[in-house]
Amino acid sequence: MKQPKINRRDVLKGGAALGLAGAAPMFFTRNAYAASYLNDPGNAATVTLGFNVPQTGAYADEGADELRAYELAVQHINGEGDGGMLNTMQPSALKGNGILGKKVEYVTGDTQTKSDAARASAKRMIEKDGAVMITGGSSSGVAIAVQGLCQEAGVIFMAGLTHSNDTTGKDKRRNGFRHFFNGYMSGQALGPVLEKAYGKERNAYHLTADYTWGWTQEASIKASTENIGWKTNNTVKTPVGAGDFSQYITPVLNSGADTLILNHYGKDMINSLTQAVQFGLRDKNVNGNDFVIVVPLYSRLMAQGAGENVKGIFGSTNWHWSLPDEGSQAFVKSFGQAYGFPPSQAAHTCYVQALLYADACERAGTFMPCEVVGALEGHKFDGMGNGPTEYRAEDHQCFKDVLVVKGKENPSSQFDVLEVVEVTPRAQVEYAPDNEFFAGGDLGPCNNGSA
Amino acid sequence: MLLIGLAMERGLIRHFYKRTHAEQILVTFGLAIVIQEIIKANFGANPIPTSAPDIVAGSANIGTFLGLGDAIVYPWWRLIYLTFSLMILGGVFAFLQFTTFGMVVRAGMHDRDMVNLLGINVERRFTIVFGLAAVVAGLAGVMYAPILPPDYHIGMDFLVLSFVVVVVGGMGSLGGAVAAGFLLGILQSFASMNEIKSLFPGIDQIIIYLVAVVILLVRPRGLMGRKGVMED
Amino acid sequence: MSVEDTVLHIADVHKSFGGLHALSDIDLSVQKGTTHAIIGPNGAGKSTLLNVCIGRLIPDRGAVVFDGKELTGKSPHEINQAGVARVFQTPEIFTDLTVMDNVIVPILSKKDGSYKFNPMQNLAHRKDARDQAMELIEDVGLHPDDHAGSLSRGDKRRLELAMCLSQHPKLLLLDEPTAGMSRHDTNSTIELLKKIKERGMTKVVIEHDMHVVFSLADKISVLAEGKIIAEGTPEEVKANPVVQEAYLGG
Amino acid sequence: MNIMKSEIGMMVVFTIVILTMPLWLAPIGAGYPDLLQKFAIFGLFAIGYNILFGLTGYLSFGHAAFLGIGSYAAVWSFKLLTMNVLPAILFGVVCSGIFAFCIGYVSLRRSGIYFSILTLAFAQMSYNLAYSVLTPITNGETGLQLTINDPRILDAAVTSATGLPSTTLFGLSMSGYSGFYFCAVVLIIGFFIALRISRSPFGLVLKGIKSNQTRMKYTGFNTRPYMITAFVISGMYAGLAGSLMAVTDPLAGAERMQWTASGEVVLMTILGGAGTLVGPVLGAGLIKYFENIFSAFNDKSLHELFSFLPEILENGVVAIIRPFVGEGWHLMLGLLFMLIIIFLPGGVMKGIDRIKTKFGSKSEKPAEQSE
Repeated sequence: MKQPKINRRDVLKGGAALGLAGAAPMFFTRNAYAASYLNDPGNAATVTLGFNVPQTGAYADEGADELRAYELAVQHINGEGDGGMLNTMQPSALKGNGILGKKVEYVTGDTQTKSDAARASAKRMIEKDGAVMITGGSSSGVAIAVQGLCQEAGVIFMAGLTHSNDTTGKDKRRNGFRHFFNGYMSGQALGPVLEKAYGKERNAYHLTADYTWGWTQEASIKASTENIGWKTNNTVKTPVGAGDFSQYITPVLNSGADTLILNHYGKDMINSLTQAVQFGLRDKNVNGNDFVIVVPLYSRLMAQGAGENVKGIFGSTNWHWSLPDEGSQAFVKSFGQAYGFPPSQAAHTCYVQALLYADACERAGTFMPCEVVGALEGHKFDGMGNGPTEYRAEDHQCFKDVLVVKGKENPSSQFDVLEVVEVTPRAQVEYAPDNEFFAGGDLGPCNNGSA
Repeated sequence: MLLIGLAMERGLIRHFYKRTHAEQILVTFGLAIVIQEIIKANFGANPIPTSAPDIVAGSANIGTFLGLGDAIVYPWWRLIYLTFSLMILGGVFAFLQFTTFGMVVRAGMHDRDMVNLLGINVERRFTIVFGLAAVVAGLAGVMYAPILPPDYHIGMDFLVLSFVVVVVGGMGSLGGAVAAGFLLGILQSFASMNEIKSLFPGIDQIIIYLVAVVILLVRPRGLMGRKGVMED
Repeated sequence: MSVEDTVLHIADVHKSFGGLHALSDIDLSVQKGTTHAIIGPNGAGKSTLLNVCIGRLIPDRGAVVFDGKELTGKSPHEINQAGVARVFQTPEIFTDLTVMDNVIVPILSKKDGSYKFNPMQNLAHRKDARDQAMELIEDVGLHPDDHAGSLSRGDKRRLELAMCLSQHPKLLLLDEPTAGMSRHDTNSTIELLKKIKERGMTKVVIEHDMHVVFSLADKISVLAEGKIIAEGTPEEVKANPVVQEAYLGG
Repeated sequence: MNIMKSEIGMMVVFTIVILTMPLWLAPIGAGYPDLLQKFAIFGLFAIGYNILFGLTGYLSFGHAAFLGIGSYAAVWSFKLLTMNVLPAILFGVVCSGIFAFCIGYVSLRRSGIYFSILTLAFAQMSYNLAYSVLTPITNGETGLQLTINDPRILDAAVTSATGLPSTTLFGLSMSGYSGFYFCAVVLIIGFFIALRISRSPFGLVLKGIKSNQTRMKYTGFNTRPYMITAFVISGMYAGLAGSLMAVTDPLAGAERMQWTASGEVVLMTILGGAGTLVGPVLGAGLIKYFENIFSAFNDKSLHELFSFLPEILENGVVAIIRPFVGEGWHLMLGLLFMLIIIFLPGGVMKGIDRIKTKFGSKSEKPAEQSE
């Protein structure tokens, strides 16, 4: 193998060529026309929204349900189908002809429930597909990561399922909005119900997923149960995805605790609950109390995964398809007609977020993010399944009633696993924006992005 | 399970015996992704609740049995699982150790060509061993289902851990794999105790890997590894 | 002969594996510039002896002294750097590389062996190394651009020999350099080894082929069951009744 | 003389191909900044990985740890020092280099599968700790992000309109296309260094180690320091790639260190062709393209894509393709992966070589593996 000699001058020449080649394509980097904000649809007949949901990984089923809800929302906004919640939403500026007369188009992507993949997917939607709004997600880490990205890029982010206090607490952003409730609200809603059901004399043992969401939820629940007089026996962190929880469950048996609180979500929740029941915890009697288990955050899909074991176990949820109000019924009906089964709470919150965004654009008269932020901040609405709701201006968190649910003893179908025990009124779960669990963040200024 | 295992070996794996270990690992990994996605398409991504037969539901009061009060309980199903695994282990061990078939396979592991020269069809025996391995793994999965509701991703969750256990135990050594499994499991349980965690924060997260590193540094071929297996 | 002429001195070396005494009380001196052959039946401990010399095995007892320095306990690369090269029974070459690169690696070893970080230097510019390699490759009759892995067994041996020679070792250890070669190849290898001898390189050869041994060796040691049973010039060894019984006759 | 064989020719071709990526990748839907950046960054990661795996044959299952460390170090540099990218990159490379030395020093005591397991164990430890206990440093599951209140002691108190300052190279913003060109230039430099390494005496020693470590030892080479150097260099490449990820998108998450991320770079290298220079870059591009483009198809976009066909045909084609894209893109990846390993052992580059030797000029020898 022969190689030519290379000397220093050749290297310099190569370097110069490299510089030239690097400069040339810079001409293509900017759009020729001026626009006032990123991805302004201008005179186009359509506007593009980005639906960023987990399609692979542990939350793929939730992601699929979210995507179904988004597709339904797009149909309804565009005036197709039966209109769903468009008919029950109060007030509503939506006309059923798209948003601001533009037909809604959408692009989809896979978050893989990983921050990097979710951000890459969102960036594609923003940079390549020209999305003016990103929505979706099924975990707090991803929601916070994408929310940060949307803030930096200058588009609106409407969070999907994210329960961590941080999303609208220490990591809140001006361009991001959350309809879903949070860990603190779960705690506030559960406290009184647990007091009523199990009394004031309880000794609680926490098993907590060892990451940010688990910690904030544990802190929230601990505060509210101690408030009703319960003692906290112990708090133990479990690694995420532990699989076998037996080494964490056996110590509970002899700890003197009579209540087990599982601050787990997803697969961890299914596994820890299943195994706790197998260890006979629920058959025990400690200090004259029947041993009970509490799962503060329920998801119907996950409850299905735990099967029989959820029966009689308390928890909280953002929404449930069995709610009798007009809005919920309209949504369940059109979702059921389209797909043949009832929607999950993840689907509901995503559907509502899409509609709220569309409505805000109509009211603002533009897609410009800062104007939309203005239209959403402090916006009060009703008829979306959660009763009267407000998007609080200070932290972009929706304030509404919270559902306390219980695993149903006699389910009538595979979807009918939870029953609503109580609808905790908004006043009881509301907190000041500078509450200790939410302090430390700053919405900052809004960002229109550079066109 | 046996059929799937046999089909896999015949159709794919056997063409890879002559390739490098890296390629063997990679092609099976690719296959795992494909199978996993097919399962997802058919059964969804959500875990499927599987309960143990009613007759063995609940837990055994071992404490009373041992005369220690009712402080120690253990689910019946886990006891059955334990007994069952021990039986399977014994069976596999006996099969590999005491039958001619097992002897040939062990010899073939060291020097396939030599055994082939002796006029024994090693390929066919490897196929059967692969099928057997699939059956054992499958049985483990079936029996484990009531403890851990299965979902399409469950294989990946166990992949790395089983890999570590086998290597730490010593490649080609059944006893080593069992010993490593017990050792890592017990250490993990100890590390999960709050008392120990407060001394070494995060120890429960890394104990398995830490022990794996130490063992491999002290014993180059794992706990009971023999010379000549997987070394080229 | 004086002690100063001794290049390699194996002093009282003992090595056993489990209960088997592979080498016991070996005492052997190799004189400078000579070709010293070690013969003996299979399992006599010949290869073990070479392995002790190059640091692959550490003797239980005794010492290997080379050029006045003790080698025992040193690592293989240090022993090679001290000037000992070895041709293996089954050729140890770089099958993924070209013949040229195979020979360049040992040439680099003199300067780079203990460690040299020169990632930006272009190998194509090491003309000295290439010329040197080229000469050797022509000497053994190979083509520089051939892939080492695709060579015949005989060619692989010749390549390995060229690789060792390129290091200009003070002592060359050859483990059956002609095993598996045709008569023609064997003869050309003998010629090559004789040529090296003229250059004054000291060699230790393990060999089965008596034709090779008697045409090359200045001195022969006979090894049986881990012990040296006879030593001397080829003629002396040929005439030795003990050897005839243990080896030549058997 | 073959242009690809000469160093200058190879560099010029490579430079032109990389810098014009926005033009020729646009028709296949990949001509947008984020994906282009990812191509460059993961190309760099794979090139570095190849210096270890391709040249020495040591299969590390834990290289993602260095990627993660590079990211965390860079983000901390943004938070504490300045938004300028140069200190961040320097910091990222140095930190991952130190880390690589420590891990390499221990792991390289073993070879083969045992080496792989050791690196895997170290990477998993890093990941698990970063995810939970080290949250004060890594911000755990959420990932380390910039905040408005970060000190940034070297920057004057400038607050940008978005609330968060963006990463810059002396004022040039590092997002969008300028970010890509920056990554591309770094990739080209990284490629050049890898090219020189592979053709240097040092590179030949590494290849010798891969081919026959025994012979290396008995030829007087102390292989251990060479191995450690190769490990550290490839770790620094990974750290560089990690810090570039933070440069183009100032966030660092623990999942970057997970074994799946380490597996990804192994796949990239082998898919493209381990031991070849261009292969790893190609493999990285292929996998990132799949991840970003194939996962984005849905019913609607598929129908649009095939709308030129008659309706029945269109529905048929969409029905066939649907299971392999969108939420099924993993299936596609797994299949592709198996096909390449089965039919093109040696990766895409090897396949290209085969085609070349079949149809190309007779005088041309099949490119050596070492190239």
